[in-house]
Amino acid sequence: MIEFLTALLETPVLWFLLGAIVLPFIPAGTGRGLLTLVVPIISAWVIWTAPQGLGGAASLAGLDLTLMRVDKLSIVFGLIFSLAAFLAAIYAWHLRDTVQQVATLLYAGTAIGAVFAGDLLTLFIYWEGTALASVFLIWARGTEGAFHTGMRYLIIQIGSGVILIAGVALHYTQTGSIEFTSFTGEGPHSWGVGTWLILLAFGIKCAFPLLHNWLQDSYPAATVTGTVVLSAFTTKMAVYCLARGFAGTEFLIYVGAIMTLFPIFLAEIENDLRRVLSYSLNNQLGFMVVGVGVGTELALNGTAAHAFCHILYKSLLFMSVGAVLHRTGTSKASELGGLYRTMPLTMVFCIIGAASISAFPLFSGFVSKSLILSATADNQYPIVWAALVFASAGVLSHSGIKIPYFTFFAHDSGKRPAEAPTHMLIAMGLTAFACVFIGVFPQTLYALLPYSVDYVPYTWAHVLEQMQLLVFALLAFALLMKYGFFPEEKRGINLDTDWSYRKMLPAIVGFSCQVIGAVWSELMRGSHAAKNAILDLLSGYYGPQGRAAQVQSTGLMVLWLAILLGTALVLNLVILPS
Amino acid sequence: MAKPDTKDERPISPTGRKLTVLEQPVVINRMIIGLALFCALLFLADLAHIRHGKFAVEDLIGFYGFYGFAAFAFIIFATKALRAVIGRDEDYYGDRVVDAEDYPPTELELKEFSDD
Amino acid sequence: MLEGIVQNAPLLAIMLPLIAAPVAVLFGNKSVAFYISGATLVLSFALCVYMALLVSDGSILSYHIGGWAPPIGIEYRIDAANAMVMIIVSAMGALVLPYARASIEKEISPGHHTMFYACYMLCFTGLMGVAATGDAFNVFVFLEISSLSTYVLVAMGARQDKRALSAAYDYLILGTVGATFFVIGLGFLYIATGTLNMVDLADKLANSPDNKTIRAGFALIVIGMGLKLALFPLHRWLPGAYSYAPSAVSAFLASTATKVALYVVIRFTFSVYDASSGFERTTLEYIILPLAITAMFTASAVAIFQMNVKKLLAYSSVSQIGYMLLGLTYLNQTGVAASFIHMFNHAMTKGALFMAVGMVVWRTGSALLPSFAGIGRTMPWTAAAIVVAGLSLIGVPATAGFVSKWVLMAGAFERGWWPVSFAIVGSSVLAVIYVWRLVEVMYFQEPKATTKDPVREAPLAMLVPTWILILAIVWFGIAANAPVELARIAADGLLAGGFDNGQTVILGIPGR
Amino acid sequence: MKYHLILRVVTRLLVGPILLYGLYVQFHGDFGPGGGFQAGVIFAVAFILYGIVFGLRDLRNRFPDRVIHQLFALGVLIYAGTGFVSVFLGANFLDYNVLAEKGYEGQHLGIIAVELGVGIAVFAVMLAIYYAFAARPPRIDDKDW
Repeated sequence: MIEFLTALLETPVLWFLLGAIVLPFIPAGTGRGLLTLVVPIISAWVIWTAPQGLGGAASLAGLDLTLMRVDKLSIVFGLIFSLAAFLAAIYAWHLRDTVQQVATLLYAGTAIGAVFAGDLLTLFIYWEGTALASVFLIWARGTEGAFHTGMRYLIIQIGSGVILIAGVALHYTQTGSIEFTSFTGEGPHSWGVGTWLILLAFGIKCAFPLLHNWLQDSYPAATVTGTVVLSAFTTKMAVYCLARGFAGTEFLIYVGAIMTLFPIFLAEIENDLRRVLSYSLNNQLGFMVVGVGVGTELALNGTAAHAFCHILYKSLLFMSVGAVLHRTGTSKASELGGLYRTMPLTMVFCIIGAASISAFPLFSGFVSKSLILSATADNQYPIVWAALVFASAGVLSHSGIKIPYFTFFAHDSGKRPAEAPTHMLIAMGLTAFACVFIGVFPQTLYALLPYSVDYVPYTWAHVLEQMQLLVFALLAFALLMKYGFFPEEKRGINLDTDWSYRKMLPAIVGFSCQVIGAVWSELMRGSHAAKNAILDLLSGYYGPQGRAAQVQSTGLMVLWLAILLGTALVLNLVILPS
Repeated sequence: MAKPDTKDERPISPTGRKLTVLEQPVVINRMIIGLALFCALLFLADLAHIRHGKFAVEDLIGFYGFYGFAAFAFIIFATKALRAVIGRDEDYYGDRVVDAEDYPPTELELKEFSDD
Repeated sequence: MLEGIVQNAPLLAIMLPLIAAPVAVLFGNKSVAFYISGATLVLSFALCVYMALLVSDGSILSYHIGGWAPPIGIEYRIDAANAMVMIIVSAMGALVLPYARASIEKEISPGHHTMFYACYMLCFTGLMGVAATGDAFNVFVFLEISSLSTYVLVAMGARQDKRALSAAYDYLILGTVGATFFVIGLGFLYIATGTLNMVDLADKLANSPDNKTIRAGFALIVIGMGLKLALFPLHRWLPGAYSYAPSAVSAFLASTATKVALYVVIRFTFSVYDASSGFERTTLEYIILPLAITAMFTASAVAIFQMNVKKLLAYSSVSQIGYMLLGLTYLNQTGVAASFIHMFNHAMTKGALFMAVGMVVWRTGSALLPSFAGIGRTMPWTAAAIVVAGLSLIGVPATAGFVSKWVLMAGAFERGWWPVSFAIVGSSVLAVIYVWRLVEVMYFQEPKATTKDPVREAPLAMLVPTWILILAIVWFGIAANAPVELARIAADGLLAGGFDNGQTVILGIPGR
Repeated sequence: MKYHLILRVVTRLLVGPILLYGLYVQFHGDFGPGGGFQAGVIFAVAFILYGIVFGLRDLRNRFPDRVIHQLFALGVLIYAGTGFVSVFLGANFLDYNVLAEKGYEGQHLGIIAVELGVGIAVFAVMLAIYYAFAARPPRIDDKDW
């Protein structure tokens, strides 16, 4: 334990844990707000000053753990996570809910811990930690729907952890090591089952196609501040793990390409703007996964840079939509519109976020996405490259235009909400400043990246290409809008893979139960429903009155004793040869 | 595009008031024309600049512009079809789901804009 | 003085409570009895820790009773395996005692309090003696000391529930039958070898030709002790005894008694007999292994349906004993170590659970599930303790239960028994269900409206020992090195066969 | 108890010799047949006989339960305490050789002390068992169930 504490002392996680322990004892208000601000700052400082290499050695059940593996890849993720926690803390200054505040600290802390985990067991512990801590941000909404959503989220997140630990166990029995290094090896054909399970676990948290839907299901269900926090950590932690473990795995390029494409269409017709942003988040993850799949130094730099920028501008977008929700009580496009009249500052910040995610030159998305696109083009993946360019236009359509347009312009909803609270404006302002700053001075970001960068984003050709792509797309939007082809916003939801377990599975189970029930009741000639019959059967044997649970049967026990002894004797004396 | 609600007498912010010009049809049309002109400018800029992209198609003049335009249009038309297939009512999964219930107002600060 | 205590450590750890018991009765005052018991138990625990440190390098302590050298005289012989069991017993004994002081105020009639402490001391002596002795017959003697006092302790629950009497009687009959089997087995051994000292027995057995007396002796010892350790299906005395006994007694017994019996089986299987091959191995694989796995599932299934929470925990114990036996049957270092680690971790977990549940019973007056409704709000610390210990029971990471299941799984992989690992996971899923039932009732149901005084948090005297255990669960879930190392040394010693693998350090004066 | 004169007189006469015989068996125990266990039983028999003839209440007045409890605690204490005396004298538990100057004398002394403890404990337990059985009400009231 002492060993563990001293190991924790080297990690930034300690401060989040301490903060989470101390926080409930501070009265809600300024003191608490300051605590939530100070902890990420300390964390960033610890990360900044940490010596590179392995540290925080501890051991568990005979396995050596490394709690603090510091290299440039983990530093960049650790820093942006700390920054995200800091900005979210400003944004959540008004919060008086102890549960959410503690959950936020623990969530950020475990996510940062995962980034510095040098071995798979530590990773697993933090992996489950993020799942457990983050679900409270969903439950904090306090409605029955949020509870169910939270349960679905928790089951999938914990499930990912279970798959991870199973994979780690298999990996350990095969290689005898739990060190968290690259699994790529000689490519997928050389992987054991364990490696595939680990990839599957990463894939779930990274919202791979068909495994993605927990994200769009849960993030819109969280609280105003909770969604901002959620958007930063879990998926980017998974991206980090992929970059660390599976860099250069070619098929991930195609997985990533599909990830950039399909959310575009779903986002376009989605009504809840926070869900639109969740799809957009999914699409942006696709770019990062492509970078991981390409796996060159440039591509990994691109992945890290894009994760960095993405956390900032996605937070900014979630913050602005959250501010609208905070003032109007809804985040549905069909209920909003015309808010620029009374929330102009929020609108400006939202547009900065939208411009960043759309990768307009001078905004942060431009300098990071270019790295990935160039890496893809360098390595001659024409189809993937075409898909990514297509997806770039798609990003403009749902995040770049849809979010600000339908919130702040479009038809006037008649809502006249007050401007967002000051602390939210400060948080959005800082984030927006960071987005622009990175866009104008990309070298500051590049200096943080894992590999040395000699990439210049602002070439004449590059700027021109990007401007053409975006401005022509804007023109298309303007024309389609003018001539009424643009799909109008209407209330409703869209089916996604969650349909399979929210609708199909219950239907199948219900149907099977009906069938079995019909057969069973026919067999029993009774009126019991099938479920009751099975339960009765089980509890008849195992229940308090059942045969397996009877207590008062001394004679029977002695009989058992005799039977067992007899068996043992027969086995030993008769069956086995002496 | 919705028309501005001229009868609405409720206060709005000064910045917002300036921006209301954007809702006049004339201004909108001018903006679209401006956008088109900008597109043309970018297209011409492509002419002035001989490029060597990684792929052959990149060197086509205005490739990115047309690709962007086509992609956007395709997305819009495809999604209209897609919505017809997968669109559902908000209470499709029952009335105890996040989509169908209101956000509980306890934690929110719902507030109307006022001048002071 | 200190030198004298240290030199007589094995003896003092066991015999001080034996002296303390009559002294307490002589004074006849329950406060005096409590303080005497407390002092001896804490000293005993300290000595056990000291001995564990001594044997952690693989050496063996030997103490010759009455100045007679073994094999003629009785000796106390302590290696890492005993030391671990003794730490479990003494730690739980010392922790449960302050809890018991508050708990018996309500559960046992005031006239019997002094007797309670005396019986508790005797039971403690018996369990410690079984663990420490290197003499086969001495095992039986101490076993009877602990059993007889246990019957009395269980019967003391009669003030709360008259069924405690019949449960104690049941236990008396069955326990005696089991002990008789055991002593008949010892008789067979004595006939075959003419000695009762374990080291000597192992020597003589290794050098004597295989014969049926020896084999029958093994069957009798394993089955006889199987009853004491609640080997499925010989477990039926356990739910009654644990659920109707006073809470403190349940907590102490559940965390120690079955573990000590299991230790005896392990000691006889590995140190006296040689389990690496032959009929011993077959018995383990064909009788113990299937029963262990059946226990893991059947007992858990019964636990799921129980309405009485103490019974639920008791059945869960039966299934957890399945895990410990499972590790034993792997016959490899990791497996045997897993058995010991699980003994250690389960003692903490089940002890904490019984103590926490006891607090609820103390406040609400009933162990039935409905009386747990809403205690998440009314007794938050108690409910939180149940949740943490429940997580450990399931085997969630960062709790002690995870460590033992991890090692158990690793052992199964090492042995090449893949399906067994699925059984471990499957049974854990059942544990999730019955733990969840508790959590659901505690946190998602409204507290019952009572006409009497409202349900409040339990007193500190009960809460503090429980939370010490809870913290220990988390501590040993994260920093599992010490128990894991000790268990591995114990397993190494056991698997090497015999009871003299390692340097023997004689404490006290060597016998003549 | 007014009429069974012979019974009463004979009992009074017998109690003394039985006690004496008990003591004989007790102290004979260290070098011949006998010992604390038998002596304890014989000693208890004297009291049980008294109890049978003169009534449980009479006996219980003279030997209250509390005393019985303390007696058997004392017995155990003497037994285990003897072992501890040798520990205090620097030898192992129950090593009687150190109790006296010559080893064999110590052995005698130790055995006598231990047997005394056993005798007292057995005596007390026998009486307690007798009390428990004899004091049992012939019929249990419904409310006692």
